[in-house]
Amino acid sequence: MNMTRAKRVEIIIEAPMESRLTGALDTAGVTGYTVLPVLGGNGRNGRWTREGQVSSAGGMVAIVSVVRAERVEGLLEAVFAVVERHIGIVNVTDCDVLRAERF
Amino acid sequence: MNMTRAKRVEIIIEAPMESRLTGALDTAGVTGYTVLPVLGGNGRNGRWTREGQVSSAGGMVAIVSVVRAERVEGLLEAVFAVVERHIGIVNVTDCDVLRAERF
Amino acid sequence: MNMTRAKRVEIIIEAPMESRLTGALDTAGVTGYTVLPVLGGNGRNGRWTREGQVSSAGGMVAIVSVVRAERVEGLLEAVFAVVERHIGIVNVTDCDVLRAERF
Amino acid sequence: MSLAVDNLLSPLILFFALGVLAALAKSDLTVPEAAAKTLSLYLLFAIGFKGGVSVSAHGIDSALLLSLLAGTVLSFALPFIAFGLLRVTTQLSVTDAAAVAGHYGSISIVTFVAATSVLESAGIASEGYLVAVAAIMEAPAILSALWIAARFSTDAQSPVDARDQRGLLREILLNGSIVLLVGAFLIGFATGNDGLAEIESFIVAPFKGVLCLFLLDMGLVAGRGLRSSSHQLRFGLIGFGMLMPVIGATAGLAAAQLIGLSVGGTALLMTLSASASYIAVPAAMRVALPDANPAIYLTMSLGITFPFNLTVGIPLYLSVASAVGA
Amino acid sequence: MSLAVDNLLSPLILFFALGVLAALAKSDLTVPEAAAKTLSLYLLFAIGFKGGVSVSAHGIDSALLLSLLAGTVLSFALPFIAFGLLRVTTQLSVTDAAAVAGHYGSISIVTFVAATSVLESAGIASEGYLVAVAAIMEAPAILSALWIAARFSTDAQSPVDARDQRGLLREILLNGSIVLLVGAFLIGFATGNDGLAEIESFIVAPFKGVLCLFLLDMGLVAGRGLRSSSHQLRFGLIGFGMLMPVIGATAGLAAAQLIGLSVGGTALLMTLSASASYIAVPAAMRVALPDANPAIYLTMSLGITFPFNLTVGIPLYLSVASAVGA
Amino acid sequence: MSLAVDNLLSPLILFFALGVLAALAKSDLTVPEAAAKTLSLYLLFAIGFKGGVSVSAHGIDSALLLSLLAGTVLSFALPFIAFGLLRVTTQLSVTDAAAVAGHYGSISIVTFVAATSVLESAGIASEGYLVAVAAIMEAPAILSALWIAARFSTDAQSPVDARDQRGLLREILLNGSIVLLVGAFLIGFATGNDGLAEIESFIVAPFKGVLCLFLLDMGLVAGRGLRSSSHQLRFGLIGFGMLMPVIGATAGLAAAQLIGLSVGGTALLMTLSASASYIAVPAAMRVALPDANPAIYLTMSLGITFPFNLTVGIPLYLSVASAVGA
Ligand SMILES: Nc1ncnc2c1ncn2[C@@H]1O[C@H](COP(=O)(O)O)[C@@H](O)[C@H]1O
Ligand SMILES: Nc1ncnc2c1ncn2[C@@H]1O[C@H](COP(=O)(O)O)[C@@H](O)[C@H]1O
Ligand SMILES: Nc1ncnc2c1ncn2[C@@H]1O[C@H](COP(=O)(O)O)[C@@H](O)[C@H]1O
Ligand code: NA
Ligand code: NA
Ligand code: NA
Repeated sequence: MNMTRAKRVEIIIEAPMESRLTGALDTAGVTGYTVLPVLGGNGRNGRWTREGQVSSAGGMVAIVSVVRAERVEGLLEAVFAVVERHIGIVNVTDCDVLRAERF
Repeated sequence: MNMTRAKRVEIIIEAPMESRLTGALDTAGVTGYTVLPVLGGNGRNGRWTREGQVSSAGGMVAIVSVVRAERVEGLLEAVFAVVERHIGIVNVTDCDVLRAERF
Repeated sequence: MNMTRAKRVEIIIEAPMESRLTGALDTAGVTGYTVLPVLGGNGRNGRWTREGQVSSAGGMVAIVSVVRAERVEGLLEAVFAVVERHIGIVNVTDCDVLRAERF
Repeated sequence: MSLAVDNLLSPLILFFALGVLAALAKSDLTVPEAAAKTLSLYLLFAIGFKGGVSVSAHGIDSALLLSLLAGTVLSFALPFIAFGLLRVTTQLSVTDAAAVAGHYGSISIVTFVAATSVLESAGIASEGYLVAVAAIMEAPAILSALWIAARFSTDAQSPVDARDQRGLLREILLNGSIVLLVGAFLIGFATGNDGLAEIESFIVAPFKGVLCLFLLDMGLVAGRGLRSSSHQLRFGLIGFGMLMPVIGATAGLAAAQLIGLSVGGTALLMTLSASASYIAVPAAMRVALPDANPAIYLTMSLGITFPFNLTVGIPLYLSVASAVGA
Repeated sequence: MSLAVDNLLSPLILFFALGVLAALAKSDLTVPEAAAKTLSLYLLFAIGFKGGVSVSAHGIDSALLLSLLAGTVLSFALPFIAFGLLRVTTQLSVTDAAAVAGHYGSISIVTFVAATSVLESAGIASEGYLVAVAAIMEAPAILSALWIAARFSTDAQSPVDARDQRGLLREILLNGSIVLLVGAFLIGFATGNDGLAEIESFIVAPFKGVLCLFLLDMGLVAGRGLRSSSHQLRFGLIGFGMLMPVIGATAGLAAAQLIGLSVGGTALLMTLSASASYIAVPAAMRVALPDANPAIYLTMSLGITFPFNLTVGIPLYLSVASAVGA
Repeated sequence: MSLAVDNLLSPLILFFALGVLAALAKSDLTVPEAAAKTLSLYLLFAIGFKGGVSVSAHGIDSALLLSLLAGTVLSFALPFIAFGLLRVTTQLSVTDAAAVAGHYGSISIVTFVAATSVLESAGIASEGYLVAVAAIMEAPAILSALWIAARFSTDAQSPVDARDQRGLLREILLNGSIVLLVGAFLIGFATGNDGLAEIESFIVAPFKGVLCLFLLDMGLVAGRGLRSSSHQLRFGLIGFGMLMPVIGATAGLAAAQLIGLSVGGTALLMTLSASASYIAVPAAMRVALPDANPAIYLTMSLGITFPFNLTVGIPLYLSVASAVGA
């Protein structure tokens, strides 16, 4: 298979910030991203779970975006401006992608 | 811990194609995979969300499969035959796994 | 962006063991982790899905934890003690993280 | 006229409108996916069961088989009309037009449910087996769409991948909504009024309220679709989305007259023919015609034709059925 | 006999059968996980509350404590019988047999609920506190299963990891279904008929309809299990899955006679003893006996014994209870 | 007094208590997130609609506008009182205190719903438009909280990031609960008793039962919050969580007297003023005041003030309203 090097960026951020983060990604010209639900977790702010919750406060979502390496810096700057003062964690992994023409 | 090199393949594909993709993985002899729900996303076809949706059309799922490096080519060929004309994105990452005897 | 090398550990484990696994992570001093829902999968024990299930038996969850490299060994030992005799799969990936001061 | 106004002021329509407005205004009001699916299961369960009970009470009408046959023919035939019309009035590609056409041959069960609610409020009876006709009309249109795409597509690539087609027919016929609708219908038929007595307070009394909540959700989804895909909606498409239901209803009217359905039954068969699928057909199209643009067919079906039928269509079809039946 | 036929033609059974058939036919009909869990919460809430109200109305019967005791003993004892039988009739390993045996000592609340529905339709009264007996029978069997596995396993590794066992007892006793069932029972008892009057239209009238929907889901899950695990089901296992409930019911009958339960109460205690857990015990077994194969015990419990009880068992137990009671 | 005892023994309170106890005991009893959200949608739908119908039946009272105005003023003003009190009685930072204060100006719709249930059981009428007052009180407090944080924070960083504030106002005003509550109110108003007749068996009869289930969930969430954040709860905070509702209720009482509300209406306006938000405000605070600690405001609102109002507050406010009104 013909693969291309790229970066996989995974952002776990509090749910009330989701629309602001995706807005920032859109503005930064990120080609695509996917939002996954999160059930719960643990961090410096303690243990939490979505079970039975009605408010989006106290929930998180995971956002995965696969981008060309040269675009990762721009993406991270956009992301950082949003997550800076908020609860969240960002990690970047090297990956290979199929169908690079899609990016 | 005794770790083994392997590949982590992550496929994000439209929900109506899920059974065909997993069928292709089974046929290709892939030892295991896990299907995760996806809430929404953005790509060339625009923004979408699962909220309130009844039809599986317009939804996506994420499929993660960890395989030995030598099996990744076969897996990708099987995957490609399914995703080729469909909405979806495939990325492959190097990883280390515990309990390699399980693969 | 100022990034730091770290490890991304992803554990897919049967749902009834979730609280024991997270308990072990807490005991091992892991700084944070996130639990994601899993819809279904396939492995040596056959195909399964969460659809319509009431019992947690037969379901899985995915747990992602990003840790500094020097802590990965301790984390894996804690994890291994729990998953050892249970259904589950563990993979570790190199990654870069934003805001390393948070770990 | 007063029927139309009454209809516009019914909670059903107003909750749908609330959903559309909330989505257009970018409110974060949402119904969880699991809830929407469950509401939909409830509606299928209830409408199927009640249809079966009604057939068991009134006996198997000689018109039942004819109606099933008519439904099948309509579902097969309407996509051809729709495709022709689309090629004339819009610039959709063959594949896109075939996919859209498939939706209009098939049916929207919630439009059907809304029409039965209107009939009930007006105290007009109808044939219970039209639920079975609804079920039988879901699938044939998909085959027509695929045939049209294969026949008219000039694309070198076959529109339907052999691997994907494998199992598609089974999937279509056994899709969840058909199975539940037909299953509940048969159970209602088998258990009759005794069965109904046991579960009546679950499926009859709260029915309309549940339908309101479901229509709120449909409004939200339709509004979101309209917001994100409005740039796809050329004038021709919008026109088609309101003209095609009327054409479908006319075909349904003709069939109903041939069979000799009651006024209520005529209105329902017109509604079925006029409605466009938004669950089963879109999923089938993603599998079978992946190159067709989902934003177009989903927005047409849910954003144009569904609200058109809900607000203007159903009272119109009922008036016409009454006029013709009188 | 006519009771059995009536039962087979009740919407409850038919919706379960619809689910099984849909799953076997690979239909994509599914109930969302969140909906299935919520339906289950509703049933526990309603059945617990109604049981409590009934006890508060009839007063605390002298037989209440005896019944709780009997339930505890049955739950502890039945796994030993089941284990012995399994070792004779099947080739399951000690661990697998112990795990399966644990399921048969515990109970299935939806089987109990279905039996109360049948009683109600037949106009037969029963002791309200049997809900509490159901709750108390959930857990002891798990301890028996663990003891059996530890005692008979020749495996060098202890079947139950010390780390895993820590907290297991607490988890078993405080598992969600027990807590809700007992909690609702106590609230029903405390608030009595006044409390019931406030929430009656939520928990009484729609109850059977909700149960139908839940049984549809159980049928889907059972059918999927049968489809994917049918190769595990040797003849001996299938036989066990239908023989063991009858043995359990006989033990329940004996206990009911000793205590002097009513005909309805006897039928319910027989049903409890005959039923096999499919929620709490499987989860506990995954933690405590991870080497036991879940496909076996889940399929036995949900795919064989549950439908057996639903279709043949409950009417049989009721007939026997009536015969003995008359 | 007997009112208070009656209240404590109502299924509503007892199911809430069951949830708290289950969570404190670390039971794995949980309500799926989708179910909790759907129950909440149902309550908003029902309470909004019934309020609208009641206004349409009784006509638009001259006091309606005054009440809306009073609600707005209360929501704007109460955070200032709360902030002052918090700075005196606790050691919260300016940001934390501002965030908590915002919750107490806004309202908890389920507290309001519980109060209407108590009124109904007691056969006391109230002004239907208080539902609209509830909706209008949701948002202004948020603005007060942001203004307080900006004004008093000595932090160099502005407490509200410009980028985050963009759109915040729109989000607050169009948040799902306000839109559904107001929308359902308007639809109830527009369709009146005819509309109610159509969906009555969905939104009236089962209402209290659904509320019990929702309160069970609220108890679970509150209990989990208390368990994990109990170390945050200094004595001063707990005191504030029970004093502030009484202060709010007093302000509500004064307003109600000025407007001339009925006894029931007075009790409801007191309850609204006494209650603290747990859905809309926390989410807004995460966006606008990210440095404020969510564990504090969520635990205060859901773990202290909500149960206080449910158990002690509502009967107290109703007694006072009756005494003053008599
Ligand atoms: N190192 C980590 N790895 C994975 N998820 C994390 C990590 N740290 C924090 N999180 C997630 O972010 C949430 C908030 O983190 P914190 O702000 O540290 O409480 C946690 O509850 C987790 O869901
Ligand atoms: N670069 C990407 N990274 C992550 N997810 C993506 C990416 N591109 C597309 N997707 C996902 O695939 C869906 C369809 O993509 P598209 O076909 O480009 O509209 C999007 O809505 C996302 O959920
Ligand atoms: N190689 C793999 N990659 C991803 N997920 C896996 C893999 N192997 C097993 N799993 C997951 O773990 C579950 C149990 O695996 P097994 O014990 O092999 O049946 C599967 O159903 C999958 O959800
Ligand atoms: Na049609
Ligand atoms: Na048993
Ligand atoms: Na307030």
